[in-house]
Amino acid sequence: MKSIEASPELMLPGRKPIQLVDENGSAVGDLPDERVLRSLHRGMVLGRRFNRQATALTKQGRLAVYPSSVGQEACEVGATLALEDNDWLFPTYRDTVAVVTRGVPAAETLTLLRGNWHSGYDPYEHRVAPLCTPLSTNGPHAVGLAHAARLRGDSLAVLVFMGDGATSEGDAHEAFNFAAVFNAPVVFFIQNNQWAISVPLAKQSKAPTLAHKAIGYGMPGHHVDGNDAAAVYTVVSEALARARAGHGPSIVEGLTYRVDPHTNSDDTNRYRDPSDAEPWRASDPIIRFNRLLGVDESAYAEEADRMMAELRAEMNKDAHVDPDELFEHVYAEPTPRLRTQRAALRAELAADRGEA
Amino acid sequence: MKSIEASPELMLPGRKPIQLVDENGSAVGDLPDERVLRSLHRGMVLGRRFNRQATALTKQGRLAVYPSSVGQEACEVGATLALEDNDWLFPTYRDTVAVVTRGVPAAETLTLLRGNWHSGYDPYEHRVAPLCTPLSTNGPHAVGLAHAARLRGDSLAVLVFMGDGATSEGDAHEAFNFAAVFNAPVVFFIQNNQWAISVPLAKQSKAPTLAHKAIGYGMPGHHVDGNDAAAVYTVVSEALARARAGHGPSIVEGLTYRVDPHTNSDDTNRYRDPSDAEPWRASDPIIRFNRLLGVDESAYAEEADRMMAELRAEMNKDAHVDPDELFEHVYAEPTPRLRTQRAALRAELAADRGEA
Amino acid sequence: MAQINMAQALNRALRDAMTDDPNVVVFGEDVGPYGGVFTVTDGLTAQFGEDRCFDSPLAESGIVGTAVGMAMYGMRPVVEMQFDAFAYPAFEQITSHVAKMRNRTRGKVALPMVIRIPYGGGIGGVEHHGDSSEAYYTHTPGLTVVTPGTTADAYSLLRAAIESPDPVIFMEPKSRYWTRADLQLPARTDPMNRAVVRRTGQDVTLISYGSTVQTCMETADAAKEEGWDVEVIDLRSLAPLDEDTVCASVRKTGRAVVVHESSVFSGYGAEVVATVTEKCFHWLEAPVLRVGGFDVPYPPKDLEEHQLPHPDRILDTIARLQWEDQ
Amino acid sequence: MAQINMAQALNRALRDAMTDDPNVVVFGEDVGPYGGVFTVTDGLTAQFGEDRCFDSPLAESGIVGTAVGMAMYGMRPVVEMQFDAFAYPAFEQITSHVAKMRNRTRGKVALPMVIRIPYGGGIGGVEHHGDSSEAYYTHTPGLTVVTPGTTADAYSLLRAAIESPDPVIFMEPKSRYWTRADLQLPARTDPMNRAVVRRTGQDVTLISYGSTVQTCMETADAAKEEGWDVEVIDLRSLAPLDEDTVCASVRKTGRAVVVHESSVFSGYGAEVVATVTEKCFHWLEAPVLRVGGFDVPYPPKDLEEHQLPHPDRILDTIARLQWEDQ
Ligand SMILES: Cc1ncc(C[n+]2csc(CCOP(=O)(O)OP(=O)(O)O)c2C)c(N)n1
Ligand SMILES: Cc1ncc(C[n+]2csc(CCOP(=O)(O)OP(=O)(O)O)c2C)c(N)n1
Ligand SMILES: [Mg+2]
Ligand SMILES: [Mg+2]
Repeated sequence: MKSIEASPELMLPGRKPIQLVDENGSAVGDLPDERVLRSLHRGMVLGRRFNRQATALTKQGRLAVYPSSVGQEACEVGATLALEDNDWLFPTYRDTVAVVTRGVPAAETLTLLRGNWHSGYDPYEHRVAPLCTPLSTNGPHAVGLAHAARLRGDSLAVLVFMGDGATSEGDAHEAFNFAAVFNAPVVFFIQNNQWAISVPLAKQSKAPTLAHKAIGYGMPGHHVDGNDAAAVYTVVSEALARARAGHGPSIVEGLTYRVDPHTNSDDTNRYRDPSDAEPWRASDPIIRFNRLLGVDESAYAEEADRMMAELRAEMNKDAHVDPDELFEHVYAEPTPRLRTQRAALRAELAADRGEA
Repeated sequence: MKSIEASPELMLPGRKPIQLVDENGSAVGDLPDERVLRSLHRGMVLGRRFNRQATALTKQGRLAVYPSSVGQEACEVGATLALEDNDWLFPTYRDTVAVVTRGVPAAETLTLLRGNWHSGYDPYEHRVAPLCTPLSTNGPHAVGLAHAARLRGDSLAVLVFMGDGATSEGDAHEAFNFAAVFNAPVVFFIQNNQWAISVPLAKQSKAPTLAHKAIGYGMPGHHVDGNDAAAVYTVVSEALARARAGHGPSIVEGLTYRVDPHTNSDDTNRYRDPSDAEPWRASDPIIRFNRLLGVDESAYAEEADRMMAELRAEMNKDAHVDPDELFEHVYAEPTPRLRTQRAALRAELAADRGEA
Repeated sequence: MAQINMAQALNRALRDAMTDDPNVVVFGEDVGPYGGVFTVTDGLTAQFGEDRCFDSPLAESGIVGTAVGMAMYGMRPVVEMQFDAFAYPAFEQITSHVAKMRNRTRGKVALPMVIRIPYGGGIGGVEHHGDSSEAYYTHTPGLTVVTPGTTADAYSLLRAAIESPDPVIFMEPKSRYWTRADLQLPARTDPMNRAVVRRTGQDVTLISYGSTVQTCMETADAAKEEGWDVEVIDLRSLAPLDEDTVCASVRKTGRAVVVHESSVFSGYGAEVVATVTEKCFHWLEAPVLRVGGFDVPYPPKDLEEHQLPHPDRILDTIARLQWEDQ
Repeated sequence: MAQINMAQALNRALRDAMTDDPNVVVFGEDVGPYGGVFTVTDGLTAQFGEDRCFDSPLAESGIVGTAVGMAMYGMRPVVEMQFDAFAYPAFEQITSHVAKMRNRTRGKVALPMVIRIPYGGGIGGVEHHGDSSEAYYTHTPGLTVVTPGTTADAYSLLRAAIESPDPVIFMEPKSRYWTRADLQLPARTDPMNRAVVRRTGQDVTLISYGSTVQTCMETADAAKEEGWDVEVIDLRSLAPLDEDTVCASVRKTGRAVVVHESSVFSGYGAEVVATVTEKCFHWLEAPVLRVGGFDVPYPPKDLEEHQLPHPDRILDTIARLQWEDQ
């Protein structure tokens, strides 16, 4: 076997996206075992329900905003289930389904989008970094954590999500390069849903595929059918294993489609034809798995119903945040000025309540 | 012929750097015509003398600092002579030889490094942007100017220099990508001298070559022997012609070596073995051309002597800058506050002179 | 008179500038067919074509850096940063190039360009969508920093910013995008570098800009009941600061409060305090105070009501201005 | 007592911190075998190995962002920005992540990291090598900003910064790197968040930090001849600001001048003026004035003598403090 350093062309993605299950649900490659296929299916079904539920919550005013990943569940779930326990996940704002798949309680995942606090879960508990909004800035964080783990001799890998649009930012580039130079155990999962708000991929990049960027950093790039959870899972698993084994980072591009608007407050009619989404609806990752496994969403209906009911119950609770919290977490200890400001706000609120 | 979009592998550089004149001065490919070869030779000889003279001026305290391009003259001169009159050049701090080759008077080129003002020439006169210090930030500028020209329907191309180290910065990436997406007439000339101050290329990038980055943006990448002025000239000329013709940007990597220290105030012994430079001294771009053309540096000795004498004369003059200038160019018109500050400084200086 | 809002006024300003000067080009993220996330560039691509108003790849440093190159070539680019915090990736281009190009080239290269930055909170956005970043720019010599507090100024200041021979950071108070006004456009207001007295009063001067001008006007109404006759100044231009207008007012009233959304510590208000104190020391009955955001990262939606200056807090601050001394 | 300079004191601080705590790692541009362009990291790679002190690719945002990830994993990264203006590419990482991580995670994720930034002019550098960027950081809640004015503090403050549970922007006055002092290390000075009275006096307080502390000490000597007894305060910590120490002094002297290299407009000095004025208004005999750089981009070598505060200019400013009123 040729080593990848000696044969740079091995870093290039194949001509066509890697596919293991085709649109008809037929196996066209080596599938992961049945147990994995079932958890992928389950994760996607629950993820879709979560997406729908969260969007509904925005309409009910219980969530301020929601960027849905409907249609992208194979990426969200496939890549995340490839993680081992010790591994870390660095999601973007759109990757709530990935975060929930990782085991973070649904309501905690939504804190940011609900508006009661910026990040709602303890990153150390599930090894999930906060949802990241400034595009591609999570890239260097992932590299740093991976590099620190490598320096300590801990065996783990880090999976970081980025959108197609985010690859245009300088931080994506710096993260790719640092990872390669440090030989850091990171997998960059580029979820190419072909839109960055209103901007289509063609205005974002002229690259043959985004996975073609990898060779420019000296790491392998893989191009995967992002609506095929089996392919995403398999390729990301291999890339994570490679990273854990000390062979360095890779880029995996999952080709999918943002079926829903950018967020609930976006209007796709301003920039794309409804027909644009049609081919992608047809290649729905869940339908494909229904066919492959011969069971449909109803297999998980009960579990999903329960989960959504719990989520609704959580979200319908009033989430009062103590205004004191404004000042509590800025530094390890509030500075004298913050203590003064806290006191002033307390006095103001007391006066409002007629206590003054 | 296959179109480059249909066959992405055409964007990859060849296995070995393009070479037209080998180390022995033998032609190993189609050479540019004799007239061009002579101007390349002349430019390199004058450039080397300029490098030596400028370094000497630092020792004499007439220049604050000088980043020499000794050994890199084939890149500096070869790429610059490929420019047509209407084209623009965007140099870095190290590219004074390129700027002088473009026709900017030597003393004006050195203003920044002398310390009397930031930039000493009129960028519009020779179509040369100011020497750029913040690494890779000139990339987006070059793209913008090129894009503006294209929008106006003006036929020109833009050549922008970057170092190997600079390719690690986010702005390099953003510039590459904007250029490709806008189809802007830009050629990115990466002068890979294998060092970024003390950091060797191996710690900067794991890419097979830096030219392999191009495919990740959907543009061609060329890898050239950067000590072969004929190759640099030819490849950059073709890339500029392609850009002018509306076919978009390219990356050209010139493989060379920083023979001198980073600047006169750097000490290479802190980070590299003197033997590291030996192979590169042997592939000196000027010796190669001496052999190819059967004439040596002495052919331009008189011209060089004259030029250096003029430069020394200029640099030995006192370059008094009126302190008023501190305030003149911040805005089109000094603000009231700047006028007050100017008056205060004038009063202070008058008092110092005993006029108060 | 038509009822139009600030977003529409800004849109009209861009439209008129593009009509008047073929060198004006607009670009950024989602500013093309989409018309911008706040609709400020709505319809420009349709009217002027893709060459005059276009989407760029998603990279703010690239956007600003590209605008620098375009301006060098004689164009007048107007670029949009989608939200305040998303201008930070462009900080190096702004501070090291946009602000310095004219100076470093001894006046040879001017950069007539405008960087539009929607800023401030009050819209229930998630983190990074509510920053008030003006002080970073006002401290950078070479930049002109302006912000409209009214719909009429939104039009006029943006026109002036585009016409300026110098680069302008144009801060748009995003919580005021939908503030409607009776307005017949085109119409110019005062010159860009001038502050304006929005309401005259004898007792105390409120000095503000952008989103909090309206808050100060409301405070002035409320103050009447407390017996204070409040003067309100809308700075409009933060850099340069129109000291004359500000000092004339403070010398008259003898008391002043600076109001802005941004965190107070080391913020722009400190400059106003320092300048006013230096120039008006002998007229001051009390120290010039500041009302602004607490010194914390901009809070999540549920807490932003506490962070933003509101009339009660401004009144409380006015009350602290040593009235007992009189 | 050994004679050591500030660069050596900083080097020793890094060395001792790395010895005491295996989680401390140092990285950045040219900090490895080269030892940093100012020699501050000299010998660390040799002593601690490539895993503890290493060169990174040339990208400041990447450096700071990587440090964030390392700190999340429990390390204490100390990164070097080669020069002030070359920290600007990292501005988004600093403002949007370094400053906010603890707050956004409700205290779950701390980022004990230090960003070392050589700052200021006076070394004859070319453009972009003389910026004083402290005000950008002091206005960013979540950051601690400190700067040593003496060689002893260089050691002590850097040790404290590395030990801090919060991210610290550590501004190193590059014109003072070679200032020698008699010093026996290790030795700790005052706590990091405290200002220090460097010289006591009765007539006027000079408030300064970093490179201009020494300038103020020289001014105080010169002022004696003019009959002024000058007190000099070295702030050391810019954010938070030690109001108590500053106000105690100003209440005593009744007069104050803030001195820094940075451009005055909207700079850090404005905060000091605003705070002192608010807290000490009734004790002030004159407005608190500022001496700093002109509001221009940092000038080329041949003009920097005019830009930098010098004792004469400070004395002239002291002279303007309404002495005739007494
Ligand atoms: C630095 C930065 N600039 C701009 C934005 C505003 N913004 C939020 S999402 C988005 C589009 C992102 O597209 P992509 O990376 O493809 O991710 P997707 O939304 O498709 O999942 C933009 C421009 C941001 N969040 N961060
Ligand atoms: C943004 C930025 N960061 C750091 C520096 C400091 N610096 C000046 S030159 C240099 C090395 C550049 O290496 P390279 O790009 O290979 O160019 P070369 O000097 O070899 O020509 C560094 C780190 C800078 N000028 N700009
Ligand atoms: Mg996308
Ligand atoms: Mg180099």
